[in-house]
Amino acid sequence: MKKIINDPAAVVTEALHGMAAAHPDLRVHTDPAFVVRADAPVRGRVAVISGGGSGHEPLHCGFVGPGMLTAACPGPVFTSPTPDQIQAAVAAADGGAGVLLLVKNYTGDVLNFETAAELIEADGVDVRTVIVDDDVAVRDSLFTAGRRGVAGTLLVEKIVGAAAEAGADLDTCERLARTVVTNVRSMGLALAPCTVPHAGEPSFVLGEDEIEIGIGIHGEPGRERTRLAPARDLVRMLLQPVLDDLEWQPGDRVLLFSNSMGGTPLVELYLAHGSATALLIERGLLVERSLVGPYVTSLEMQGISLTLLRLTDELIEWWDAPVSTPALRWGR
Amino acid sequence: MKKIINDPAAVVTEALHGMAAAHPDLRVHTDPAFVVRADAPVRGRVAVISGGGSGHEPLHCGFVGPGMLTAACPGPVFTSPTPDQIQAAVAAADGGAGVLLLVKNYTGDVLNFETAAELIEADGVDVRTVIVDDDVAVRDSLFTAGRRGVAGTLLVEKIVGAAAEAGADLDTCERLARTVVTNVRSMGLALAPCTVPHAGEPSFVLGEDEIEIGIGIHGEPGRERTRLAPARDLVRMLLQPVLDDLEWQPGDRVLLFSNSMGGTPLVELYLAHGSATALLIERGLLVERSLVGPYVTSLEMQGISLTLLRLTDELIEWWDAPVSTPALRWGR
Amino acid sequence: MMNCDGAGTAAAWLRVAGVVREHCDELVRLDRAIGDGDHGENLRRGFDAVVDRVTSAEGDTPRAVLRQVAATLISTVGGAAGPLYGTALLRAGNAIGDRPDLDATAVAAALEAALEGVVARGRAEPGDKTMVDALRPAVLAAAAAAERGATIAEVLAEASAAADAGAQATVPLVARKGRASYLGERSAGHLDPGARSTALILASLAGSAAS
Amino acid sequence: MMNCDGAGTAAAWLRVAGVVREHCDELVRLDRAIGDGDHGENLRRGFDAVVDRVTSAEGDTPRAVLRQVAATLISTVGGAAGPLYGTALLRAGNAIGDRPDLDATAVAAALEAALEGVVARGRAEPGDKTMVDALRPAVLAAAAAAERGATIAEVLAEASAAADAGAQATVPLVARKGRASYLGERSAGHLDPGARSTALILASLAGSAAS
Ligand SMILES: Nc1ncnc2c1ncn2[C@@H]1O[C@H](COP(=O)(O)OP(=O)(O)O)[C@@H](O)[C@H]1O
Ligand SMILES: Nc1ncnc2c1ncn2[C@@H]1O[C@H](COP(=O)(O)OP(=O)(O)O)[C@@H](O)[C@H]1O
Ligand SMILES: [Mg+2]
Ligand SMILES: [Mg+2]
Ligand SMILES: [Mg+2]
Ligand SMILES: [Mg+2]
Repeated sequence: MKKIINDPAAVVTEALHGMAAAHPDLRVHTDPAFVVRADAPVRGRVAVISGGGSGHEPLHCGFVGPGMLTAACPGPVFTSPTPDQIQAAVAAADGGAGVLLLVKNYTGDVLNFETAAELIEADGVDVRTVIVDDDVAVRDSLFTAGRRGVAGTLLVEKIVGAAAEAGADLDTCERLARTVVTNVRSMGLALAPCTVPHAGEPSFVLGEDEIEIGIGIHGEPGRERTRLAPARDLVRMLLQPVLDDLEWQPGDRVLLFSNSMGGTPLVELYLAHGSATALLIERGLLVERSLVGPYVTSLEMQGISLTLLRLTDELIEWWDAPVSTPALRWGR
Repeated sequence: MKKIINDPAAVVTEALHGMAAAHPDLRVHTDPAFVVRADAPVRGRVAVISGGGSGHEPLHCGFVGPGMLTAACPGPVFTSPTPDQIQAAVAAADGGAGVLLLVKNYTGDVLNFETAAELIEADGVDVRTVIVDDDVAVRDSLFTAGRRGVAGTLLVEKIVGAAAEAGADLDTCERLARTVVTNVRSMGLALAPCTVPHAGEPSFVLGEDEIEIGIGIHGEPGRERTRLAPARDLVRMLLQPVLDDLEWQPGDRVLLFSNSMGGTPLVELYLAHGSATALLIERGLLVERSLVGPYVTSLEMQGISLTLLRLTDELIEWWDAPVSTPALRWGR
Repeated sequence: MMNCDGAGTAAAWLRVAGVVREHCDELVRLDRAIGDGDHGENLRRGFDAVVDRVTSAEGDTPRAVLRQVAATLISTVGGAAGPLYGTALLRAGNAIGDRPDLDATAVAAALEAALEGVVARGRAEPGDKTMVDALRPAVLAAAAAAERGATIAEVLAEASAAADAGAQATVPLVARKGRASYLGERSAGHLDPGARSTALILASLAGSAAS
Repeated sequence: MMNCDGAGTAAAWLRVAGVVREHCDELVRLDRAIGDGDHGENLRRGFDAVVDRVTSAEGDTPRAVLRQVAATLISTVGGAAGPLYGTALLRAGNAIGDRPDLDATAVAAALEAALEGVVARGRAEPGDKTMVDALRPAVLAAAAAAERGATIAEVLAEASAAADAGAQATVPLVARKGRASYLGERSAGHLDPGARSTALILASLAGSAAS
């Protein structure tokens, strides 16, 4: 294992020190670990809080700032944060207008946020939780853990964060989050695995020209292992299940988010984005917004995910609204 | 070789199609290949143009936009662009106030830009060239190709681009570029190589716990091959030669730019940034600005570079000025 | 026979910490096969904190000790296992009330409450290939033993044996909860890490009771 | 003996394109050892364009053909080699002027001008481990052969042999120009890719002249 670290157990804390040095407009705490925008609590604004295992950077801490998350809780690498972190983040972020927790659908995250929410509620805070489960690689069912939350989480955070910034109330923020969750779908693939620092070995092994389709963001295996193919075929393998999962209509306006799992060069990611855009246009969809970059990663994993969000005027308005975080920044 | 591509020879063109789809505020041309901001030529403003081999994304095309580059010319992967691309970019970008070419110091880039500049000058355009050579890994000498241009190039582009946006004339822009070049130094290391699509094999091979210190951004070998060490030692190996190369004074204000070579997770990069900040503070330098991210990359190479720029009020002003490009965006 | 007051309970859980540390790599390996490879590290982090933080003052009840262990695990383990084990121990503590010493019936009741806690949080059914598949047989075995008048050591020994068998029986199962469920059919053929850690913890507790 | 008018010149350069294609992988391998591994691809891209674009109309002079080849290489090769080979051919064309046919003296003069062009752009000295180390001995050999009245085929054969020897002689050298210079001492022990491609091009031209 080759990593730029000192001690596997100290990775997250030491990285937070680096974040603190790089971003004076964030307040970074290490014990318990959470990151909160420097001007929090913002009086009268809903606090939008997320979190999850580390190793997916810039998700979530890199999305803390005006117009997006109020605070974020980083767990150890690929391990959910604990309730005390979430409680501390809420205490720092709560501006009196309620708290919305955005949680990726993994058992660990769900249970820890659920435990935290019970404790926070007991303190008299109005807290709501919205679970993001956009990964179509996993078949949903009442009897399983359900679909995973992956890259679509960024879109939920951006859109709800913009509404909260503009003063939307907790009901509105919660409804908006559910609207995005209902309309967003993702699927990813891996060309090469990643290695968790404290594990020391790759999370899976792929042959010379094997790829894993339907990969999760923790190196969990996907739907199937198959052969490497030209980019245009890979793009189709990802988009077809996404298109099959929702009832898309020709003329639907969509946001296409082409995400790198960390180790894929931008030149390949843009190439895939071009290919995906062409395929969607062919299917009669209107690609009205794009996002391309390594935003929801799995350490150095090589691979990509494609996320499609059905847009409405309301969602476009909040997507376009100003945002000012370390990793996502535009407007005003 | 595992890559998300269709045909090694078409990678750059197809990636440019993706850029065009993702960024409506850029005009993207593929034959010859160049990217120019949509509102170019901007009358009365100096056109700031750069370019170089592809594979370093977001450098340079991702830095085209208000407040930074007017246009950029992407060559094939790791190969300089040709004079006809540069001429076409100049024709599209020239707003009548002169053209500044920012060139990384590699023989290929220098010769192609030099050839282009001769042709452009022959057309009566006032064109200046500033060569960036910030890489302290290579010892400079009149009898060699000199130091390479690496991550410091981004800082030159940002600072000069801001001045040009604000209406600075060609002399001022050229002087400013030379000031940045004089005051910026970088050094990088690699943990794992990258593979150029048309080469199909890694550009070098490293043993299980070997690293290459002083690596260039094309997978060129560096100063020495050594053993992997804790992050704090790696950071010292990079910063010491940088500190030795310029006469830094205690109390000097600096910008620290921690750059990923592409395949290094952000969590490791932030960790290194924290470590580097601490070391600089220990040496009495004032770290007044930070930049952390995969900005000047070598495809999927794992590794980092650290860049130090000595700041003045003037440089800080232009650094902080608004910028709006695909990869770097802040202000207003 | 161990002391079944607060101090004895604390000593037993410190011994669990040692077992977790010893089996950390094994649990990581199991979790890497069908999960994300962190179960061993998660528990080790949590039980290292237990060693640091859990103390039993003169006169502390077993319940007070269990609450400390539970709170520590909840705030340090993370992952699925943190809230599950934490909730289990909170409920177990509540079940035994404020008695100064445990007896066999109390131990069996505590185990049953622990199982209820895990199910309340995780909503797993038997056969879903989770820690429930180790804990449920342990609860049944403990109840039967307590009913026939067994000692604490015997109750825990039978619970431990049942947990171990239950854990082994997860091998052929297809996971329906937790990360392993993403693997679908591919999860069959592997031991569930959480079931294994449950069996290890019970074995350690049984060892403490016997010594 | 080949035809030494414009058509013959064009035919000779199309043949070079074939040789470049054939040796592409070898040049890539050489460049990977001490450079960035693209020299073969760069030249192949350029000479594929030469095949597409270069035509010789009835009555075109050799100079007109060389200008086309030069312009094509400059706009398609990139890297260090593009401007260097492009400038070399531009200068070579200028040196032979508008004569309709080449003779041995003109060929020797063209080679000399090509060398001057490479040096003017690249500022390399002999021994810097660049294409200059193949081209310079070729120029000297060609001049000597032309002076003693050799044919074009003989001039190019001797130039080619000298270039090949010069290229081989780059192996022990430490590079002082181009990417290979970043390697310092580590560049010794490898053949310079640009010197090798110069030798290959001259060998191909010599072959055309002889056939
Ligand atoms: N819903 C659930 N109910 C009961 N146990 C569960 C549930 N989900 C997961 N587990 C248990 O948790 C174990 C994994 O724990 P751990 O690896 O620490 O957490 P994570 O899966 O978040 O990485 C599984 O092996 C399983 O026994
Ligand atoms: N300054 C120079 N003068 C003459 N030849 C040079 C010079 N720099 C490089 N070369 C030649 O160019 C060759 C490399 O060409 P190529 O690989 O196509 O370009 P790049 O180095 O830009 O990738 C070297 O092997 C060397 O022969
Ligand atoms: Mg986990
Ligand atoms: Mg090159
Ligand atoms: Mg796990
Ligand atoms: Mg080369």
